[in-house]
Amino acid sequence: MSANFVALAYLTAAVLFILALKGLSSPISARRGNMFGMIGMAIAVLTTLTITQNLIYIVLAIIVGGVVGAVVARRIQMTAMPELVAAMHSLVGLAAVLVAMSAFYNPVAYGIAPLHASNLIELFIGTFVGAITFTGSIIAFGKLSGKLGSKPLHFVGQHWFNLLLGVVMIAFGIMFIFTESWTPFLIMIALALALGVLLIMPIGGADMPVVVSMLNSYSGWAAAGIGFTLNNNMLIIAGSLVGSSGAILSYIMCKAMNRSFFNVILGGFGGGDSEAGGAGEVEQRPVRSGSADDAAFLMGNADSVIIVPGYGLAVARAQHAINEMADHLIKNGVKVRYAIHPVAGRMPGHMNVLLAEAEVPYDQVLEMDEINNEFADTDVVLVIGANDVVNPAAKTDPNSPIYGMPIIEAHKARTILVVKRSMAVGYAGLDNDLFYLDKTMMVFGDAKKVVEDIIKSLQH
Amino acid sequence: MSANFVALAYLTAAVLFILALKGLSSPISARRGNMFGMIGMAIAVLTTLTITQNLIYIVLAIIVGGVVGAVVARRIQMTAMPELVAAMHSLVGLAAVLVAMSAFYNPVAYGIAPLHASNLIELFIGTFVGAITFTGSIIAFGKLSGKLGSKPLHFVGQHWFNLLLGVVMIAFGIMFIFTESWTPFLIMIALALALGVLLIMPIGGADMPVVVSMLNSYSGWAAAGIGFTLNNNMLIIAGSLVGSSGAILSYIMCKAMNRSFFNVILGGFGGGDSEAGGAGEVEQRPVRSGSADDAAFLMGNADSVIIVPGYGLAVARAQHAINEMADHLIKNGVKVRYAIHPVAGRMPGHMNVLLAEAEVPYDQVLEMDEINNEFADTDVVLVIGANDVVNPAAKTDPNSPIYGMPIIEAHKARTILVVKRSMAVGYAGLDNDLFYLDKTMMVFGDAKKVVEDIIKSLQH
Amino acid sequence: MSSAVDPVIINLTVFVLAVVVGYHVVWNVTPALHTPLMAVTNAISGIIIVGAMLAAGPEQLDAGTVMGLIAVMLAAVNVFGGFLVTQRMLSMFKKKSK
Amino acid sequence: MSSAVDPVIINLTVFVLAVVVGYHVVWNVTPALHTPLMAVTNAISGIIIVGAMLAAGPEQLDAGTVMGLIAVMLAAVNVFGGFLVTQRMLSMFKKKSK
Ligand SMILES: NC(=O)c1ccc[n+]([C@@H]2O[C@H](COP(=O)([O-])OP(=O)(O)OC[C@H]3O[C@@H](n4cnc5c(N)ncnc54)[C@H](OP(=O)(O)O)[C@@H]3O)[C@@H](O)[C@H]2O)c1
Ligand SMILES: NC(=O)c1ccc[n+]([C@@H]2O[C@H](COP(=O)([O-])OP(=O)(O)OC[C@H]3O[C@@H](n4cnc5c(N)ncnc54)[C@H](OP(=O)(O)O)[C@@H]3O)[C@@H](O)[C@H]2O)c1
Repeated sequence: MSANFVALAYLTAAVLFILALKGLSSPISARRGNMFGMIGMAIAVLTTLTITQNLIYIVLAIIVGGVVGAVVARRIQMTAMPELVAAMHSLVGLAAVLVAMSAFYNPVAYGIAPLHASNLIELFIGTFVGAITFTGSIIAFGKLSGKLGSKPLHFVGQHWFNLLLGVVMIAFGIMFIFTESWTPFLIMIALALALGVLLIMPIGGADMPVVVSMLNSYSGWAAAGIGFTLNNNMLIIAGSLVGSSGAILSYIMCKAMNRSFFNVILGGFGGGDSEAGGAGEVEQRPVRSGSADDAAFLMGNADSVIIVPGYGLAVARAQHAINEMADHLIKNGVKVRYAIHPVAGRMPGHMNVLLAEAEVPYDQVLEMDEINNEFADTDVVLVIGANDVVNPAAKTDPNSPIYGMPIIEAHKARTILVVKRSMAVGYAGLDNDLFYLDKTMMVFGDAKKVVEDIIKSLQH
Repeated sequence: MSANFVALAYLTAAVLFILALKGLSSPISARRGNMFGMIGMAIAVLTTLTITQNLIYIVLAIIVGGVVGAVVARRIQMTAMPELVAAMHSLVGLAAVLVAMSAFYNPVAYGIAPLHASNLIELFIGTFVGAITFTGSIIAFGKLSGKLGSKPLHFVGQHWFNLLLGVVMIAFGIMFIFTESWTPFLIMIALALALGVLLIMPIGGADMPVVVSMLNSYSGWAAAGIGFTLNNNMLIIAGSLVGSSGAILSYIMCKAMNRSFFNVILGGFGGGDSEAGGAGEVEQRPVRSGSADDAAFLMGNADSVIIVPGYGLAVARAQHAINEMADHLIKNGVKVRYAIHPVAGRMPGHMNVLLAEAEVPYDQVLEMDEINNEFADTDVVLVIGANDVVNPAAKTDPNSPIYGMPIIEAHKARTILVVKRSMAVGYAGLDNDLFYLDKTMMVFGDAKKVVEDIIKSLQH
Repeated sequence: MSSAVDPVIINLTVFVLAVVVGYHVVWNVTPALHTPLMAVTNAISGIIIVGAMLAAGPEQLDAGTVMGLIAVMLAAVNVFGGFLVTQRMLSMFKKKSK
Repeated sequence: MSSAVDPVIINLTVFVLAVVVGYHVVWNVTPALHTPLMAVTNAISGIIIVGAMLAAGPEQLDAGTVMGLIAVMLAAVNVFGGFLVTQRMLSMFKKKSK
């Protein structure tokens, strides 16, 4: 096929990728958007097939990879999405490194021989970003899936050591650019792989979502970098889209946690949440606690109930139960809505996916900003497995580390029910005054168990 | 300067243009944005100067044009902005034609010799779009400034004749592409110039804003077309920005008027508004009318007043008076805000500029969507020189031509004051039920005069 | 690869992306500033001045360069007029006047 | 003119515009769909498969092509996994379930 035709096909694919992301601006257009993305990818792959040899091997490789991908996509639990995303980034990172190595091995295949200095610089950047993405994502995957301890791992002078390693890596990169030889190239890759491990190890498991998003961004920039090397606009455009997306999601998360990006990356925070329920108990102030029956009674007699789900809902896999409970309430004439904080859970949009999985209609599910000024008019708020996202200290206590973080204003409702297993703290490790209000009733227990009990009680 | 350096400078300029438009997302960043735009243009011009001869002539031409532009910019009345914009489009259109002709005359100057078929096609498109923009904008300017009658001019079979002319023009264009000679090129230009006149003549003066915006869009596409010819990315990017902007503004206007773009372009509507107050009187239903003193009394005793300005405010140049009146009311403890319909006046954002000119703080000035659900809680609405934008028929009467158009819901307020000179209709030529409500009081007279009387009355 | 690709296709790529950018940026403009938007796009469309300068560029003065010079002059009106009138308008938008 | 311009600069132009497009498009994504966004960008970053295919392309089988084939396989996991899991998630978002 002529180079022009190929370039046009690539442009079409790039536009389809843009449309894929554009579709996500609403759940209605999202599925069509995803379809555009698939078509774009199909166009890109088929077009490339027309200009390569070894068709059989390539198609075979696609089939093997494709089958693995499809099986994983079908099997994966929705609660395991962060791990999956991390695992997939590592693949892109490794692929980028392999492509760069192969381009250096045989530049003729890409029509970029002889290599210019600019090609070499691009190769260098694409390779080390890819390598860091590869090992960093593996560590992130390990921490998220519990295969590695989620505790931050520290040693003295770590940041300085990393900095040194980074400088040495760049030095070998520069040597590579001048000598065009394999030795510095491979050493540079090895150092970048080590850096990926060392950079992510000290970050606590709970901070992994920000890291995953950052690595997402890196994987995009790596693809764009390869695009520069190959003079391929489609790779540049697609890579930039992914790069922007990851960067913006990291930014949104940091913003909503009221922390700076560097604070997250420099690590040592939030490693304790997976042990919540253990040492986290903080203070011995009196709280009012009640049973599932009490909660059912209060909600059954309310005009309006707002459910505020959090990380605990995901841990307990209580999404289906909560939807069933809501159905009962709605049947009894109660107005039920869900209030979602942008960083409830451990991944942006985590709660929305879980609720969607349980077939909660998305017009019942409102973002924080849409619903925050309705709490004052609400009879009962059910906070379920959430903690930080409803902590009023963010508004009232200037000394709190989360001061300034936007929160769901559950404390304004007439009655507040809180379902969690203990008085333990959440991700941010802070006590929560909401639990001690006179109008608050704690219902202790596993979220799924409690909700099932509420349902039983509502059925009588 | 090296071609690479020039290309980089152009890229910088293009990015600065993007930032200029981005700045307009809020009044706070807008001035900085405009500064970015100026810097971008300065970079573009200075860079180009380094690669041309005839520096003295060129600088002289820039100075002459610049001085004219600066003087006009300083002198122009804010109410005359639509004319100014139209006049300036015509200049861009003519410039595009001249550039295209000169490129054909001496392709070497642009480094595009020998001309390929694709160059010729681009030249053809850039030229005829430019030519239509040129004469079309002159007609629009004439109609807007009252130098030409604003009545739509029709003759039988006009649309068919225009279509024929267009086809003939394209035929000469194709001949030009094949023969590469001046004769068909010049005939094509002449036909395009004629088309510009014939296309805009039948459109009524009141529809000119949509036309101006459409021509704005054309001028952008013309610049982008020239960019294709010259392989100049900056022209392509800047042209596309302008093209999109004009197209979107036309779309917004049509949408807010509840008319289709074709309905506007095919003409014959809204020629009568400049004669409003004449034949427009429609029905003889009883209305309640009052004096400026009555209006002053009602507003002085209100808790909250919302002012709804319209085209009549601009005609009467009453913006300063209204601000003074608002100051008096605010001093008396009345809460005063302005409600702006997206197409109030004769240009998008018309009212906002007028009010800004009168130093109304922009946080008192709210868009329709921001304020529409506050009318029910408002004591007095002062509709001043507005008509269509508060016509409840848009919500209630499925047979009305404006049915479905979003309106400012002034009719929901407790008391409605309407200031206009007569019972005449507005732009859309429709009677307005709002005027006949029991809670409405008409105050007849020129807007500025009435407001000044109200001020006098408030001072006592 | 791109070495063999016709510049038209690269131009097209830039064009498509620029239109997408324009679409998003313009929709983000607040309605209150639609009139300044018209004025500033007027100034930006004066970018045709670059084409005009290239036309006016060659040493010899002939029909081509003279047309170029006229175009430079016309475009300069737009550039200066557009930016300055925008500035004038924007300087009127104040949050608190008193 | 662009004939003399280094392709790097044209790539840079495309890159800058694409970043601006990405910025706007991603900010327009509704927060409710941020998880599908992560999944679909995962799939899109699988576009590296194109680079991998070119690496695997030359006739002779050597270290370069083998690395390319491995990369094709890895990227294919992303492409299929990413789009399919996105589709699975999106199909769960329903307006009215009953
Ligand atoms: N979404 C994101 O993108 C993201 C990314 C990074 C960080 N974060 C952070 O994550 C936090 C999210 O806030 P959140 O309110 O959703 O969660 P949270 O503050 O971490 O609180 C979750 C609560 O759920 C309870 N819980 C755990 N397992 C449970 C179970 N099986 N049944 C019932 N309750 C259970 C825990 O209390 P017990 O142990 O007493 O049960 C815990 O207090 C924020 O601090 C946010 O900054 C979010
Ligand atoms: N803004 C845009 O971009 C744009 C573009 C195209 C079309 N339009 C159309 O323009 C209309 C705008 O609505 P609008 O409510 O602002 O205006 P309108 O409906 O045209 O009404 C203006 C009213 O102002 C009165 N008036 C005129 N001169 C006056 C003076 N000196 N003192 C007091 N009153 C005076 C007129 O009544 P009297 O003669 O009785 O005084 C007239 O009824 C819409 O129909 C819209 O679709 C707008």
